[in-house]
Formats: sequence, C-alpha cells, structure tokens
Amino acid sequence: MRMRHVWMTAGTLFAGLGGHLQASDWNMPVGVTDVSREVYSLHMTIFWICVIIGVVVFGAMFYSLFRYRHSQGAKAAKFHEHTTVEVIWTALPLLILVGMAVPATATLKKMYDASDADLDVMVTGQQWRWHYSYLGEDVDFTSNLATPREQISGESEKGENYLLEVDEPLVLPVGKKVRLLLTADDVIHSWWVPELAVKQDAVPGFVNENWVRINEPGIYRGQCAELCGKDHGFMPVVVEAVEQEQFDTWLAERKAAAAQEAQGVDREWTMDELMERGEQVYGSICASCHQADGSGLPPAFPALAGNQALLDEPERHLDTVVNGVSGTAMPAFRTTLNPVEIAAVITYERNAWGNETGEVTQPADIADMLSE
Amino acid sequence: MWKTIKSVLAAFFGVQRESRRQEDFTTGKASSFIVVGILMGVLFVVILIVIATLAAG
Amino acid sequence: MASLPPKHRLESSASEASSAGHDEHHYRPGGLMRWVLTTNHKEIGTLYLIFSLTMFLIGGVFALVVRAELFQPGLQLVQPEFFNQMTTMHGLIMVFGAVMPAFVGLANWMVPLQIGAPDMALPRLNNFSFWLLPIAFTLMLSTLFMPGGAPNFGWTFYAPLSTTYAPPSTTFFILSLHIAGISSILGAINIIATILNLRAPGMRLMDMTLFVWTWLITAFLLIAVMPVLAGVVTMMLMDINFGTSFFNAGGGGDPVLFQHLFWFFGHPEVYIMILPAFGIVSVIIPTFARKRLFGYASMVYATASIAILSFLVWAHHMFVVGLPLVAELFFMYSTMLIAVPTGVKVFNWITTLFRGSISFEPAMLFAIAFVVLFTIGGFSGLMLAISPADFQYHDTYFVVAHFHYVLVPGAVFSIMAGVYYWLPKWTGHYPHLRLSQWHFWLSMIGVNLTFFPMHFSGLAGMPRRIPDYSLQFADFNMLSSIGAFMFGFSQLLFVVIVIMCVRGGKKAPAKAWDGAEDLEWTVPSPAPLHTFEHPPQYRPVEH
Amino acid sequence: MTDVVEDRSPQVRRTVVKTLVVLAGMFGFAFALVPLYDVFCQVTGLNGKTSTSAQTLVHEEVDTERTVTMQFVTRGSAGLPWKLEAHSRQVRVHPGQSTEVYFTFRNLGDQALVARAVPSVTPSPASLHLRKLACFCFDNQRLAPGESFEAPLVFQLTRDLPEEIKTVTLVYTLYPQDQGPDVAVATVADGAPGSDKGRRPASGEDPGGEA
Repeated sequence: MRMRHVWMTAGTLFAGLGGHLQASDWNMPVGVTDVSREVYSLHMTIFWICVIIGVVVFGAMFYSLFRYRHSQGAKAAKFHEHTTVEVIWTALPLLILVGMAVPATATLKKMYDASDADLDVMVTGQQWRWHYSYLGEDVDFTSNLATPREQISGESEKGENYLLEVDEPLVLPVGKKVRLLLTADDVIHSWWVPELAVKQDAVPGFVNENWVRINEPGIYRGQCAELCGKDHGFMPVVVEAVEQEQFDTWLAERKAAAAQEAQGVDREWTMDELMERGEQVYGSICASCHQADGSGLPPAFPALAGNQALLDEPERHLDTVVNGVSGTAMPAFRTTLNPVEIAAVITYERNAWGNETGEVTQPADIADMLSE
Repeated sequence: MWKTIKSVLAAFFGVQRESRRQEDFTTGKASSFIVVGILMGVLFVVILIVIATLAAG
Repeated sequence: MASLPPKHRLESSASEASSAGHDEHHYRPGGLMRWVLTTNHKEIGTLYLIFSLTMFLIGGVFALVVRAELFQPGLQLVQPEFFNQMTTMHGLIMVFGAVMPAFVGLANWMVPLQIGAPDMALPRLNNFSFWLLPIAFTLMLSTLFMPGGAPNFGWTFYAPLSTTYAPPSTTFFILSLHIAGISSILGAINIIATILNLRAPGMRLMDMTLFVWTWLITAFLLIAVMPVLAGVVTMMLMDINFGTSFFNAGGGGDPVLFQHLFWFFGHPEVYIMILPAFGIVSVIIPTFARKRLFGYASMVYATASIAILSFLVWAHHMFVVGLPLVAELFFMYSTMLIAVPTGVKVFNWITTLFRGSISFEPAMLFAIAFVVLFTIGGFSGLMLAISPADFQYHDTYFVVAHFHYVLVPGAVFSIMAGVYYWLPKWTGHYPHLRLSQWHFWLSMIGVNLTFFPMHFSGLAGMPRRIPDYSLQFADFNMLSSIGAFMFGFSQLLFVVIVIMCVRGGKKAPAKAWDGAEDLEWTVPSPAPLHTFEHPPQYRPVEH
Repeated sequence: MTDVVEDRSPQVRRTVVKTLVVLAGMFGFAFALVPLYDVFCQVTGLNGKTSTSAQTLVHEEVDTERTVTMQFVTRGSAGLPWKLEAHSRQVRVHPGQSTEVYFTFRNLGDQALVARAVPSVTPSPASLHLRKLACFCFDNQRLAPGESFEAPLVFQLTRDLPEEIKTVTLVYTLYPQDQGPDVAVATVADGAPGSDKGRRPASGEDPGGEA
C-alpha cells in the first residue's frame, strides 16, 4: 500500500507535472489580492528568465562536454582569456537584473503602503496560537488549531484540512483595505497566508504593519512561518473573507455572544458544567504542552496531574493561569480567556486525572478578581 | 591615480586584461590600491543607498 | 595526452646538510600519541578530514531522523521538541563540524603543497586548533543528553527563542560555539600566515592556484566575521545568565538586533562555505579539460568581489522582519548584484571546458555536477533576492531547497571532488574507479531526488522546520525522504572507497592526472611526510 | 620544520600580529554594533522605537489642513498582573499640535511590582516625527497591590510627517522589571496630583482624551 503510493507519486511526477496535480500543489498560488497577483507574475517572470539563462548556459556546457571528449581524441585549445567576451557576460546579466529590479520595486512600494485602511486588526502571536483583536470594535478572540490530536497521532483518519483548520478564523470583509498590526507575546512568530501574499514577522515588543485587500470571498489557509518552539508546526492561520454585510452581521453576533457569555459569569455553575467546559478549554489551549493526561513534558512543561504545588496552593495555580509566568512559555490568559473559561479550566485541572480536590472555582469570583 | 582607479573599477567589475593586471602587480603600490578600493567601496554603498532612496521616494 | 606547455619548472635547490635542529624535529612519538601531538600539516589535514567525515555522518543521521519523520503526514517517530533538536543539531553539525573543517583539512594538506612550503607557518598552533574541534563538538553533542534536551531553536538561534525561552543546555551550546569559533580563527590565521609568507621563491600572489586564492580570501572573511559570531553568542550568554537585555524588548533591547548581528556574521559565513569550493572546482576542471583555466584574473577578482558584497547583503535574510522600504530596496539591489560575479565564475568554468580535451574521472564528475547544481541553487537564490517574491518564499521549503542546493551538491560535492582528485597524492593509490562512479551517480540522483521536490513543496506553501504538514505536501515529502535515504546510505560507499584507497589499489605516479599542472604533482605519490624542505624555485608561466 | 619557516618567522609574526589586531577590532566592533544600531534606528526610525527621554516641543505652526489619527494600543505580558488602559483609543490631531492623553495603570495582584511600558510605533518612519514631551514610558513604575494611577502622555507629531502617513499607532507593552534601586518613580503618596512627572491616582475622569 505504502509502496503503491510511492509509485503513484513517482508516476504522477514523471508523467508530467500538472497531470494529476493541481498547479497550487507545486507552484506559488496566484492568490486573491492585487498584490498577490503581482507577486505571482514577478515570480513567474524571474523563473522564466532563470530557465532561459539555464538552457543557454547548460546547453553550452553539455555541448562542450560532449563535443570535446578526450576519448574522442579532442585536442585542447590554448586560449585562456578574452576581454570582450568577459565584459559582455558581465554587462548582460547586469542589464537583466536592472530589468528585474524595476517591477520588483514598484510592487514592493505597493506592499508598503498601508495608509487609508478601512479596518485595523491587531494580530498577536503566542506560543502556539494567534490572537486577533478588531481595533475599535471591542471584538477579540483567540484562534487555535482545531485538528484533533488523534488525527496527528494517526489514531484517526486525517481530515481534508489537516493542520490548516482553526476553531475561530479571522473574518475579514472583501474589497476593504484591512491594516494588520502584528506583534507577539513571547517569541518571534510570522503570520503567513500564501493566497494573500502576506508574510510578516510578529516580534515581541515591536509592532509591524502590513495590509490586505481581498478580492474574492473564500477561506484562505496559512501557517506560522517562523520557528517559534515546540508547536511551531501546529499554529495555522485561517482567514475567512466575506461580503461586507455578512461581515457586519458576524461582528454584531460576536458582540452579542460576548455579552451572553458575560451574563453566564453571574450565575452559579455546577461542578459538572465546569468540568465539561473545562475539559474543552484544556483540550484546545493547555493540552499541547501539559498533555491531555496532565503529564506535561518536564522540565519545560511541568506535569499538572499529581502536581503537589498545584494541589496545595490554589492561589498560585490561579495566578499562574491568569497572569502567566514571565520568561516561560506559560502565557497570561487574562486577556485571551473569559472568566467562565478560566474558572472552568481551573476547576478541571484541580479535579481531573486523579487531582481530586473537589474544589470548584466560580466564574463570578474570577470576574471579580479581573476587574479588581 | 587615474590608472589605479581604473584598475580598481576593473576589479569591482571582475574583468581585467592580463597585461594590465601584470602591470598593476609589478608597478602598482598595494597601499594605494587598498585606499582607493576602500573609498570606492564606500562610494558604491552610498550610490546604492541613493538609488534605493530615490526608488522608495 | 594533449601537449601542454610546461606551466612551471622546478629546480631543486642545492642539497644542503641537515642541521642538528632539523634532526631533533624529526623525533616523533609513536602510536596514538603520534597523532595527538603531530605538528605535520599532512597529518593534521588528515585528522581534520576524518573529523569532518565523522561529523558529516552524524549530522546525516540527524537529517535522516528528520526525513523519516517527514516521510508521511502525522507524527510517527519523534515528538516535535525532539524534531526541533534534530533540525538544529543537523544544521550546526553540518555547518561548523562538517563543511568548515573539511575545507580546513583540504587547506592543511594542499596549501603548503601548492605554494611549495614545507609546512604551515604555525605548526603547533595548527595542532591546537584541530584538537579544539573534538572538544567543541563533544560538548555540543552532549547537550542531547542534558535535561531539557539539546538546542531546539534552529541553527540560526533567533532570540528570544534562544535566550529567554531556551533549554538549559543553551549555555553549553554557546561555549561549544566559542571553542569551534576559536578553532576556525586560529586555522584562518595560520592559513593567512602561510600563504603570505611561505610561498616558494618566485611565486607571486597572482601565480597561486585558485584554491589557494579562494582560501586566502575565505581566511580573511573568517577573521572578519567569526569575532562577530563570538560577540553575538556572548551577548546571548549575558542575556541568559547575567540579566542584560541586548535582545529583550522588555529591558530596552531588540530581538531584531540579534538577527542583524547574526546575519552580519551569517552571510559571509555562507561564502566561507562556498569560496573554497569554487577554488577546488577551478583546479579540477582545467586538469580534466587539459586546458588552462579561462579568465584566471577575473576568477580572482570575482572571488574578492563576492567576498566584499557578502558584507552588504545580510538583511536579505530578514525581508519579512519589518524593515523600512529603503532598507528593503538597498538589500534587494545589493543581493541581486552578487549574481554578476557568481555568473562570471560559472561562465569561466564553462569556457574552460569549451574546446578542451575532456575526460570524466570521478573528481571531474563531481566538479561538473557542482557547476550545474550550484548554478541551479544560484538561480533560486536570485529568485529569493526579489524582495516582494521573497515574502512568499521566505522560511518555506523553497529556501531549504535553495541552500541545500548550494551546500550539498555545492560545498559537499566540491569536497568530494577534491578528495577524489587528491586521494592519489595522499595515499599513492587511485580510488576504485567503478565504486567511485557508483558513488557519484547514487549521490547525484539521491541529492536531486531529495532537494528538487522541496522547491515545489515550498512554493505550494510548506513552511520549514515543521515536524508535521498538511496533506497536499505529502507526495513531495515522500520523494524527498526516499532521496535523502538514498543519498545518506550512498555515503557509506564513500567511506568504503576511501578506506580501500588508503589500504591499496592501483598505484599512482607523482603526476596522477595527465592534465594536472600544479606544484603538488611534482612531489611523489604518496606525498612523503616532509616535502619542499628546501624551497623549490618557482618559474611562472609566461603570460 | 625547517630553515625556511624559521627564516621567515619575523614575517610570520608580523602577519599574525596584524590579523590579531583585526580580530580584536572585529570583536569590539560586534559590541559597538549594539549602540550603533540604536543610533541608526533613531536616525532612520528603523525599528519604530521612540525616544527614551523627554523631548522638547518644536514650536511650529499647526497644520490644520491635515488630520492624522493617533491610535493607542496597550498590552500586558506574562507574569505581570497589571492592566494598562488608554483613556481614549484614538485621537485625531493636526501635525504640529501638542496633545495630552491619559493612561491608567492598575496593579490587580497582591504584590508590589515594578514594570515599564515599552513603546513601539508603526509605521516605523513615523517614530522620527513623534515627539514625546512627557511620557510614563521613560521610567519604571512601581505599584503597590491594588494600587492604580493615571499618567499623561504629551506628544506632538511634527509637521514634516510624511504626507502618506495618515494613521500612527502607538503600542505600549507592559514588561516586568527587576525591583532594583534604579526605580525612578516611587509609589505616589495619595492625593498629590501633578506631582512626580504628572502621576496621579486614578480618578476615572478623562480630561486628556478628546476624540
């Protein structure tokens, strides 16, 4: 089965690329923005220039190798310099390069002009998820990898968008200039969506800007492009481009949902409710480091199951989750999780995998603490 | 002086006639080549910066 | 053979009685201590080459771990944190442990022989700089067994992943880089001192072979940039252990500064790994084309030109880090300009072949493959220089394909070409012809099968340094993994060939190749321990 | 080795000394690059850092023709239970005009801590034209548990701000600092508005941020 796959792959390739494969499987996507189209055409232009030079140069080389074989009695000539020829083959590439630099400069200038944006989105990289915040709209959320762990470990069939799917995509309106402000909480990340031709580093403590104007509605997938630690490969970016009206509806729904969630804070939650919600939050946020069974990956990521410090010091446990630990991969979840989620995940961690403290943390207490 | 500049230019360009090279290596002074070389290197960087600034502007 | 004008003629200087001090020098300890204490350039050269081959195999095993994990999507063999350690160690070992020491080893062997010197200028220092290497790399490899594992932040060790967020072993990694750096610096000083002072009487700079020239320029690059690397890792050490904030935004530093400093070292470092390769190929091609190198002067100038430009292009590794427009344009233009001197070199090699009398010994096969495949790496390099397009290529497998094309069929093939070329001089035997040809073709096919598909997976959007990937990249990754194992295992054949050649084989005369004209071919094969004890009188070719 | 090497040892020594000098120079140069980079950034606005000390107002006529949006974004960081809030998310200003905006620091934790708000400006060329006349970001701040205070930022965008820049975003990220003696600002005694570089306990009112 595996061998058959190999042969099929080889067959596909050698029977001519593009036969079974789509262009997007082996070439840069044309993309869905004006800039991405320009980048694609630059890419193809320089590619064909290289191909032409390659054919000429390698042609001359293989001709010489074949024609002047020692075994065929070739006698070596004596020449070893020719100024005119050398000047020509120095000057000619120079001209080609200038010809290449002109359109590249024009495209680059367009990419750098982020002025007059219709919408500002702050993108924050965090080990190992993206946080999006719509500036001036009071909407912000975290976007986590949605591929189940079982697919990664091979226990279940891999889905179509394996590793390129998130729980909450970044939703953007089409036809609008969106300015992206990029930064990071811990290490350097890089936000990349090939179809938008946007790749920009998110540097902790510094802010970069980029922009995008998407022409067609659709779902565009990318990944973190800068090595950012253990789960660098599990940090996808998904952008959903929708029409303006749909975007407005979505934004309103987001705000309403946030308000509803806020209401949930005030009521008393049962242990079962918190455990259920907590398991869900733990699975999408915490399990990548502390593992689904709470065993962690010491020394970088401590175990939570049977962790005596955690069991003995509920205050410190809470503080760690809310405020993070400086200089480690443990981020502050104060801004990325809401009080219900924090209360649920703490309750879960204090009662799962044999940590049977029986302690329940109520969302209302967390909310009080956060608004202190 | 002009000869030195021309030789350094040829070096930057990477093409030189064998006879001129011979001449440089027999009659030229190393220090003058180094000084002219460094100055032209700086000039090269400045020219490139100016071009980049104009292109960006 | 083609009748060539004698390029130079040697006149043995009148034999002189050896002095007492001379005899004393010839006292040698036996057994293992002979190798530990040796100050002989040939023996130290051999030690460097054996060390390099060992590191090449270890680094290769790490690469195969990476490729095995990437054979299929999903995590099968290793966990992501170990995967990151493997990619990091693979890069560090190959760059600092395999490629650089191999070139130093070749320089140790061949520079004195090609310039007619009796030994390196500073023989005891030479011994010291070699023995620093095993220490450095034992330390580096031992980090794999430390708590928290080996360095896992890539061979470019970008801060703050390599400082604030690094495993505890990072301090040992910094120490080992310091030691390896000192070794390189001492090696470079020795090579410069040798080339500038110990040339045979009558040999001017412009009479030296291209291999010696490229090494002279490389040694100057090493002197210029290895201290910068030492500075960068010292700053990291201080950030980690002494609370400074060079690269920490919270304390007023800047993580991007790390990248500027690293690549100010790193880009010249790239040329440190390829200029000697240019030199080796530039002596092999004329030999087997039986024709003088075309445009010798231009080759020297182009090498110098590439070396100078290498200091002006570092930020092309940082096109997406958020540079201002003017900086982006400056580095794009300066990077594109590197194509010019590089092109000159390729054109000169091809014109050397033109109207030559070409035979295809194993060394020549590797040299020809070098020219073709290095040029392909050059093309992708030119594409990467176009900054707007680089926004799409950056940190993808397209980049991985590019730098492996210039480093594996580039630097590594040139080293193998050099080994096949000089083995008769080192051992007195020709390497086994059939097996060498097998080695070449397996390596050639393996290397292309490994790295060519990476262009496609990169363009289609696969980021580098990921342990698992989405399904559309599966086919190309499978091919790459098959190629990598093919390439990897065919290097065992290389080990066998070298061992066989040391132990026996077809006897080689002093001038082992009929087109070989440089000075090393005037001494017997195998080269005796002491050569050119009385300097040869060098008579340059009349130009 | 032989006579040759020994004969030439003075020459070799000279070469070695020269290379060692270059070597030492390059090692020093690597460290010199750190301040050089800072200077270079200040001159070119390379990394969007702003000045680390108060600048003086440039007296120039206000360019009422042009309006620039000045956005403020505040961020926290791991290990610091603090909150920093801008009283107004954005203000519209004319180049040349000086403007005062207020920020509130709040320590939500149960420990006295020292932190600093580290600024970053985008687009980075704008940092050359942003003059801070007063800013809490020049000093470390110490806050007792539960304490909060307001601090002003007085800034001016100079008239030579490039035409194409219409929005300037100023981001402050709070970073915990070592609790050393170098803390410039001690905890404010209550009820001393205007003291200590304009620090004052939070009042809830927002006099600075006219949108």
